[in-house]
Amino acid sequence: GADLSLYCQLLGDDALILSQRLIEWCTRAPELEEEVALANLGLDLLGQARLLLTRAGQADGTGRTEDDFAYWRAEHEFHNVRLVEAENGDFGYSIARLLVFATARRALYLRLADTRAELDAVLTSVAVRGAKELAYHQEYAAAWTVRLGDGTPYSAQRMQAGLDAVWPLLDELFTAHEVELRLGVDPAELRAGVLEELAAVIAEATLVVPGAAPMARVGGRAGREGVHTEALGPLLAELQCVAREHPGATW
Amino acid sequence: GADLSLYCQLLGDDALILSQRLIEWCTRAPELEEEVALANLGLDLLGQARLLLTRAGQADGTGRTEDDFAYWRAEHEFHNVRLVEAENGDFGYSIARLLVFATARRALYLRLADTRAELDAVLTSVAVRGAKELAYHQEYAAAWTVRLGDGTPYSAQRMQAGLDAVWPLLDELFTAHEVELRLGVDPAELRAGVLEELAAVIAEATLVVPGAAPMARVGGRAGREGVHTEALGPLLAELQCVAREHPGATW
Amino acid sequence: SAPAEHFDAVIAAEQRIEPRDWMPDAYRATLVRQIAQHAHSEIIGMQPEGNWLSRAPSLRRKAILLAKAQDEAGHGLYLYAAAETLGVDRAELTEKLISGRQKYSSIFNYPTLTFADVGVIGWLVDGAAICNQVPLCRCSYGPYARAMVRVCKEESFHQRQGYELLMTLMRGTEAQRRMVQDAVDRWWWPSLMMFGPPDGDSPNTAQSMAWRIKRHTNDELRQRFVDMTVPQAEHLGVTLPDPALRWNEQRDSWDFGEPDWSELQQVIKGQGPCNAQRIDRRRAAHEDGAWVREAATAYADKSKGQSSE
Amino acid sequence: SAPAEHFDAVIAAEQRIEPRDWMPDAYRATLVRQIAQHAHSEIIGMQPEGNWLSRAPSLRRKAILLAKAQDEAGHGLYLYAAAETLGVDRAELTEKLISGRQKYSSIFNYPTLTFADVGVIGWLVDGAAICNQVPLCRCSYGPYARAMVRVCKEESFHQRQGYELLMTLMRGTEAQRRMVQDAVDRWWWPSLMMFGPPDGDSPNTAQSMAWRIKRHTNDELRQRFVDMTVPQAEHLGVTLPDPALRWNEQRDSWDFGEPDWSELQQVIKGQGPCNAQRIDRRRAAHEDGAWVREAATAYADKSKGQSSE
Repeated sequence: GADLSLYCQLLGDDALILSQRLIEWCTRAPELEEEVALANLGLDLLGQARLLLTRAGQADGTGRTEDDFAYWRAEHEFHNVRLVEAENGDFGYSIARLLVFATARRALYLRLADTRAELDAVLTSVAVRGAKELAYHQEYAAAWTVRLGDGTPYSAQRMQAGLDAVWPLLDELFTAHEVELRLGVDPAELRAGVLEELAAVIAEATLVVPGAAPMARVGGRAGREGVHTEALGPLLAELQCVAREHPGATW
Repeated sequence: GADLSLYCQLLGDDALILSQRLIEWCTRAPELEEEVALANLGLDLLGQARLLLTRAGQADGTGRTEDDFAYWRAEHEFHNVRLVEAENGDFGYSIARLLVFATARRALYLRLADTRAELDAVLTSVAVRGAKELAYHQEYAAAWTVRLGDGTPYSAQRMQAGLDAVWPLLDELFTAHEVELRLGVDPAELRAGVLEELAAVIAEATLVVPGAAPMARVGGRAGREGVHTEALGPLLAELQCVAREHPGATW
Repeated sequence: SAPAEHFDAVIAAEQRIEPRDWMPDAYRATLVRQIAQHAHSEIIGMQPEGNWLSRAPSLRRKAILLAKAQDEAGHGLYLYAAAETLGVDRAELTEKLISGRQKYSSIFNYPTLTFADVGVIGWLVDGAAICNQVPLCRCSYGPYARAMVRVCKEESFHQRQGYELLMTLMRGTEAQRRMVQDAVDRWWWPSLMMFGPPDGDSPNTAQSMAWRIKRHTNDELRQRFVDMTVPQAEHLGVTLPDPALRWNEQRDSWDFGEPDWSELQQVIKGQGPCNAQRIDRRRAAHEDGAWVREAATAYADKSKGQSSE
Repeated sequence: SAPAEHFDAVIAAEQRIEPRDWMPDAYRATLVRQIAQHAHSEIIGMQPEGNWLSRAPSLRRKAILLAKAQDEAGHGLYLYAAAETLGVDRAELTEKLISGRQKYSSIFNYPTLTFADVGVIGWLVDGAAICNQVPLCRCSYGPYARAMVRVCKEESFHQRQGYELLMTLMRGTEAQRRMVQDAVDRWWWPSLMMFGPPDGDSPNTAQSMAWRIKRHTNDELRQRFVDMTVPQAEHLGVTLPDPALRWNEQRDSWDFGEPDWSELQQVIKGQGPCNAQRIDRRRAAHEDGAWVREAATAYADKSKGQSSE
């Protein structure tokens, strides 16, 4: 139904937009091994996005394809959290965001993968596979958080700055959109567990869990409701420009 | 006729694309006075572009508007030289480009403003006004070239690096497109005078005239022939994205 | 004392205090803070609209927007110059801005999400600024008052341009009209909050009014703005997102609802959607430009040395 | 001497030289230069196609392109590892690349201007690379030969994907077909130049062939590429931009025109359309990442210290 479709868009948009940000690291990573790893992470998220958006178009009966969702929606029709659209910043910021996202999304997928409370068989299978992929993302981000946090004084400072800058965007991951409440998958229930996992990594990295308050919403609305930051517009313009230059073309 | 239209596009595209690059300095300039000045330069060039592109649409009888040219052509239909599309780089690079462009374009406008050899009355009037505006651009860029070149050792190094990086793109300004030859306005005739003016500024800045050879063309083609660098595509995607999202809309 | 009496007399006579006149320390400090905040707002205020400069959907709109950005940088220059007459310098104020020790108007901590936001900022945000600023043209401090005359003239031009853009969009496609309504929905309440907290929570108002810096209370100005704006919204054909909005015959004014002061508090405390981004951009421009300013200084020093030889 | 005899015998027997074997200094230097240049080409070669990653017009094509970029980074890794068996290290080679002391394939100094370029690079550039590289799978130096086996397998996969993209575009809209033809026009001659100068101007070929590093001359490989590609172009429906191209019954091969070697010389000398940009990007990545690599080293040293305590 429409609810399932919208829920798949929420999750699919998160994966699509973060994958687009990871792609920007390509040819800019600090080491060749990181080129390979970041491309790999981007590919995993892109794969999840494709499955979720395809499912969204089936579930609501519109038959929209993954490309219809990715290339032909306007900015306010994207439902991703603001966390994933923020510009990459430095490697420390990107790692901090990845750590937060992978930890939270894996927790969510693990819950969705529980077939006893199955919403949708397709979604369950995406979640099962996605949780495995995200376990690697989480490990990768945690390993770098620790290396940077417990590396040089300079790297510790940048890693801490990355965490501090990401932290205000954490809240939105645990703030239920109405469709999540209707489907009985309130992400607020994941908050405590995710924060605990994050705190453990940050402690190992000899850093401090940031105390920053959540970023304000705009008249109560934020990414899930289509009210984004100024970072999303240019990202979408780039993502969509070729497809839109050739309406109706097949690639 | 078609030749006049194309010639107006050559000049109009140069002005439009450089104006778009100058706009990127807005809120990023080193000092508030520079915010005002760079916006002013951008406005002048944008104004020239609008007049020239409007004239292009009249001259070939298609009735295309300035916005048809700016927003609805594909990259290979833009005729600007590669010089104006390069990314801004630092302030030194932007000043070096501005110096080169303003000096060359003013020389060209002064020649077009000579009514004894009038191609087109509208073009003449654009050139008369444009030459005055570019005199200020040239002065502004020359003053900064001297300040940076004869400022600190660091600024001298960056200003020299800016000139060195811009120099390979100089040649295209003096390489005639076939339409220029047909209209009898071969820019090659301006080369010696422009280089002399540039050399005088560079000497005053206590810097060295770069010896860099021209940037290679691609199978003989370059910006004027619609073969650009990788910098133009993203610039156009940004420039055109809103207009193209709303085909047929009026703003 | 004689200077203090002179100061009081000038204020009472509705004349202007000038830079060389004696003034109370608190008067000076209040003005420095207010003028600096105002100057910072002009400079930071370039960012939300500047966000659309590269994407403006017609060359005419691009030129209008670029001219506006240029005006705002100019306003910043006048206002910093006015602040400098009080014995501070621009570099010091810039440092305070980028280190977060001085504020700018919180309205600029909201994002601009469509090109319609450009129009709505012109209409509502510049409109609210004008309500705040017109009385400042009669401010007791001469340099500030004179700067405001110039600023207000240009602001009202910007406001008319913003409204004209919105009129064009409302006559346009369904998508354009939707953009306008959405932008109004997002900017209406923040605009009302530009007038500051309710009078009961604004302890400095009385002193500022006594000094003839301020002429009206926050709530008076807010009401004036609402009364001015509601008919414009009707003419435009947009709905203001306030179910409590209704005409009050007795007051001969519009009643309106209470803004979400808790959201404003978040934004003031630095947690708005764009606080970090705005300051980061300004800081980056300042830091990236340091070598350029140093070079200019070094060159000026050399030239001075040569000319005095 | 015994080791030299062993070396000659291994070469003559078409067997493999391994890292611990004795080898002539010139053999080692030739291999280091060639493998490093090859590795650099993989890494720099990520840029022209990487330019379209964010703009790929379908998610499927985006995934294919991203997987290809990942493969290229992987090829760079194998090849640097092969070079390291000869006693150099990757950091040193990277320094040589970004300071311009070592080259990479000049083909990557041309810009990618449309999404069709992605397909044409797969078809022509990867195709030419495969012609060059397949014989290297039998190269006399073991680690290089083994790396090439892996690389060639993936390259031919990329080539097929490129060709498939072009087939799709040629079946598409008029604009898509135009894009393909335009990309072919721009990439054809640079692809032919990938095989290096004509045999008469390639003084090192003979020695490389004697050492069984190289198996065929530049002109032999170029001819093989042309013969392979012309029928593919016909099948695709594009025109190769060479009026001299015609079937030669006697040679049982295609005759073709002379590339513009002066343009190639410009590009080799550093004046290509993208030379500065490619090196700048690689240098920026290296410099921006320095603090990350330092942190990783510092952390590894600490961990080692702790585990040995």
